Amino acid sequence: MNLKELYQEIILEHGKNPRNIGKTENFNKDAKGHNPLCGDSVHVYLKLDNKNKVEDVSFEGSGCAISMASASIMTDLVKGKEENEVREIINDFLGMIKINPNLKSKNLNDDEKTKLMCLSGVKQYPMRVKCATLSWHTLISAIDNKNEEINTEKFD
Amino acid sequence: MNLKELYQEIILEHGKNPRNIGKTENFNKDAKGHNPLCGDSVHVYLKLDNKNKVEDVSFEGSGCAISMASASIMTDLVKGKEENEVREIINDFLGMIKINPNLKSKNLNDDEKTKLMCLSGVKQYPMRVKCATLSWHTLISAIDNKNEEINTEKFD
Amino acid sequence: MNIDTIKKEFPIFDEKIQNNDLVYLDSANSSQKPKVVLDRINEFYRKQFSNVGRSVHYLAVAATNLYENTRSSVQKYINAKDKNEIVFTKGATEALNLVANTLGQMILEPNDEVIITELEHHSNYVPWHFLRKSKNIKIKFAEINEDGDVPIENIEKEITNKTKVIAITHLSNVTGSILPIKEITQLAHSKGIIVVVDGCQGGPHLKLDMQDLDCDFYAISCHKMYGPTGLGVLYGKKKWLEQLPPYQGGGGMIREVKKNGISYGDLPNKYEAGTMATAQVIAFDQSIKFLESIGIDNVIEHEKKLIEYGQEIIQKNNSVKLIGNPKNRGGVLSFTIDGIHPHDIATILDEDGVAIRAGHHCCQILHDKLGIPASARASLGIYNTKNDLDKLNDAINNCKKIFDLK
Amino acid sequence: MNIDTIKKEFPIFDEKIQNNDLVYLDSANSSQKPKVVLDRINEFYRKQFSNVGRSVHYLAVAATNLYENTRSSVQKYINAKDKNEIVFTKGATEALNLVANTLGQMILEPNDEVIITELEHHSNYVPWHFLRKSKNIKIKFAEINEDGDVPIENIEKEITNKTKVIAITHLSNVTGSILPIKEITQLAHSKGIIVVVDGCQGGPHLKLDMQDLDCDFYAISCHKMYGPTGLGVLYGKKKWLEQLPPYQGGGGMIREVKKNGISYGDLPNKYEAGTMATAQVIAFDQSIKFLESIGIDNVIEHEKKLIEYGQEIIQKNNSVKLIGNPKNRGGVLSFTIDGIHPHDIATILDEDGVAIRAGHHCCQILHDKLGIPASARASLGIYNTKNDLDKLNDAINNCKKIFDLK
Ligand SMILES: Cc1ncc(COP(=O)(O)O)c(C=O)c1O
Ligand SMILES: Cc1ncc(COP(=O)(O)O)c(C=O)c1O
Repeated sequence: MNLKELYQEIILEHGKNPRNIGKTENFNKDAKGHNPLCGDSVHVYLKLDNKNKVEDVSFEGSGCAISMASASIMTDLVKGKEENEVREIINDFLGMIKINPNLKSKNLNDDEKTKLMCLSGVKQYPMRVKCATLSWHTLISAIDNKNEEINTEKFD
Repeated sequence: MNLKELYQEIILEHGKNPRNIGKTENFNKDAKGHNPLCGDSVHVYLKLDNKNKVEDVSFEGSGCAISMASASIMTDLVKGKEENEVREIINDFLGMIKINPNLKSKNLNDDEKTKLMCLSGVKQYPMRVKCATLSWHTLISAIDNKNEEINTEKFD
Repeated sequence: MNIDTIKKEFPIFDEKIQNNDLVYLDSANSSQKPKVVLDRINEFYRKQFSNVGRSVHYLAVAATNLYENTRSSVQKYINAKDKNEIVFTKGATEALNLVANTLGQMILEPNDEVIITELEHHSNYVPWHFLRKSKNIKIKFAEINEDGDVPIENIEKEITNKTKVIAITHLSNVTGSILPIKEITQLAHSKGIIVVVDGCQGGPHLKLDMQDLDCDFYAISCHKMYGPTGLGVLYGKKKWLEQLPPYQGGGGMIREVKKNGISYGDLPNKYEAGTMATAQVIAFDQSIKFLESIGIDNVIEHEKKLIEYGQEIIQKNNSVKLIGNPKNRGGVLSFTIDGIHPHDIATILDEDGVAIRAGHHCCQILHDKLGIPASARASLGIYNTKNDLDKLNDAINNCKKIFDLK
Repeated sequence: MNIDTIKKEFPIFDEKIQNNDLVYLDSANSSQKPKVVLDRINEFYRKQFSNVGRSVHYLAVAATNLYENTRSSVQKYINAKDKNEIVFTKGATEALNLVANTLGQMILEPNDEVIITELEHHSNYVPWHFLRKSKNIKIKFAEINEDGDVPIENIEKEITNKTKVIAITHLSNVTGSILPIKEITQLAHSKGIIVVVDGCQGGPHLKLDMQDLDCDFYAISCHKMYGPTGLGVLYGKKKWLEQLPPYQGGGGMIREVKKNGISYGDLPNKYEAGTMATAQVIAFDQSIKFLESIGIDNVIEHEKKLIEYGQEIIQKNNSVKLIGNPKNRGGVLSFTIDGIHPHDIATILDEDGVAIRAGHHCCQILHDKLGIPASARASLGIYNTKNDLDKLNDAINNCKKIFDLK
């Protein structure tokens, strides 16, 4: 995938018209993330129901097309999934964006995998991987009820 | 002049048996000098008579052969000379040890010049020039009644 | 002056970067290095290497002389009165920390005021912030006007009888504004205020004349001035460097060391504790010679033409907004494109071989003031040509196409 | 291990120095550099140069990765737990200043005690002296015994309930004594005392295993470790580096900068303000690889044999007095000759191409204790041979002849 395709295929769609923007009503978990290098920032709001299923999820933030698209795709994908499924998806995505060639998760259907794989082109741009992963790390932090702000400088 | 000659010809004679060592009785001027690089230190004592002639001069100190020989030769040479003659000799020596090929002073006779020129070999060893000049700078300081300790790091 | 000949002196432009010719527009970040500098580093390590100042053997004496030669060259290049007013540091950042720290130890009292500007790089703000924390000094920000300039009135406004220091950049690394240091110094000195200049961008782009500027301190970053990394220069007036306390302690900066007390060496040793960046200092002499061989007036003229050209083509380009419109602009063009984040711009331009920087360029205060999280920045060096700026413009157009902008 | 092959990797030994083959016995001052390191510097500047960490263009990304690779190499080489425990500084002196300064800001209170030894280099005394002045801490000197060693009992004796820090050298640059850091750390930690190690001479000569030593901080001087000048490494346990305040302020070390406050970045950025010595860090990776290719055990064995040989011939030489007789001696032989000042020795030896150092070697406390103003020092590197020591001995004999000594 070349850069033009990376940007065009999906990022633009999400980057320009991101889904799930705003503050979920009655959210019961949330976390903030910040990428000091780019100035990207994101705030993820999560509403888990009493069976630990994601009833609703949304984000507020500002940043580059890659980080906004990634947050937008992520929130779409995890909606309706259970907490442990969400964790598994996050790990799968983080693995894919760093080293693995493909997604392996059983909690994603083929359509969902295709959507996510459009972010795989970011691999070739190591400085931008942090843009793509910011919202995902922030989501973990929200699930884990960690109060500290996620900072991309903290993880590699 | 090669190094062996430099050391042998005169320095050893003075370095090993320095003249004018000690504290001149009734000195009326003195100054201290220090070379932080080598740890050389010297204290010059001067007795000027009421016509500003050097009645007596001596030094105490410790250091390398070059600095001790230089102090020894210097004290020998300036004894009996007038203050302004001494200043002229010092300048001549400092000029010779840094750039001039020869001594030009009219206040030194040929014998005295030959004695001094044996230090000229130090030129080839720039790190050691400070050893050769320490006592001379200290003598100026004594004449000028400067109270601050002479430090070879201060002048080039 | 023939830029093609000059460009040939920089080996990196012989390389293909990802199959492209390199269009290097990130010199405000760090400049490329001419061959003479690299050859000098190599030759020194291969044929002459020794530590300086401490041993009396042949190599050490030779290295010490070479090291001190650079000090003299810098002195002449910036027209300092005394060779001992030149202190080598690891970078401009260390130089500014040295000044803030030692002024903090001796001169600044609680509630004293330091004026900086909204243009300042973090390196000329954080060290003063440390004193705000430790000594309770106050920091005041002279504001920019709508052109991104800091007119002298905006500095004058902030002066009170508590003002002890004005610390300002010579040339903004974002707006390119050149500040009237000479006039600011006159004003400051008439009120007994110390002037510290962040000369990181002044170094490579402006004439450096300490007697004319008359500032008290001037910090230079050698790697931005066609020199090696890991080296900076602090110019400080002798009266200050003599009276201020030392900054770092260690070998070489002492006079006498006893168990119950220590006395410090004289200038320049007092501020050069430990083994210095010997090879880098020695090679920096070649950077100075390189700049002298071109002539700073020629550098300034060349960059002025380029910047005017760049300004013109960028201003004509739809949806691209230049940041700042300073009266006097040095070799920096920062911009935003409506609807495209600067990091996306930089990544896409890079694909076409055009290397620019995106971010807040260590000037978060300025970006906050401008109401933008980041900007894209093209910055010039002596090796840049109009062709580079044309390629920049083409790459911007490609980028806009990807984002469906006209 | 074939020393001749290793020596060939150092270009300087192909040179004639004043018509002599170079007998370089000043490695404790600074080591010579192998070709791989010099080639790496050159290649990086010529083909890949960019500043690190701040731009997203191709060259910047590549440089950042190379820079961080060295951090990982150092981590592995010294067996640190975490890559972020490795901080690059401009030298060991800065590393020690960083530790003293930040401990002074946060941990040390007036009347607290810091124990150092009589063997310490000024770089591990002056920074603590600054705190004696500014914070009224006390400095205590653990004494050497007649062999020039500091037995652990001499440290234990100085410990009181006010002791907060023990700051000690791993290997004395004058007596060659190797200190039992592991045991000292065990003792110190059992009493909640922080251990800071000056590893300048440990770096090139000893096995570096932070998990085994368990010290809290360890300072390394890269130019003594076959690396470029202008670079040092500070190892610090994560718990300390995380909780201590920053040292220098500037670009790269911040998280958020507002007019009324600043928050700092995480490790390792927090301690790497401003543009770092990029090229030097990247080239230092080759120094580590070079040392790894030889194997530190082989280095130690080689130097041990040499030092035993050197000790033997020097001890046999009339009127020459070795300084110290440590149980465990690293690659340093310091000596005096009755009736010849060390500076005269060094000058005369230099005439025969034998480069040694004379002076107090930045250890004035030790020289005062020994009752001598200066000493002559021959120190070893991996490239030295028995032949070098024979030449040293011959040159000493020449020197004695000039001074009419037997
Ligand atoms: C034991 C010791 N400590 C500290 C230093 C200072 O190291 P640097 O000059 O590289 O900062 C040295 C070297 O001069 C040394 O030998
Ligand atoms: C205006 C300005 N000040 C300070 C700095 C810091 O310089 P250095 O990173 O070389 O210490 C820079 C460069 O990044 C700069 O552009």
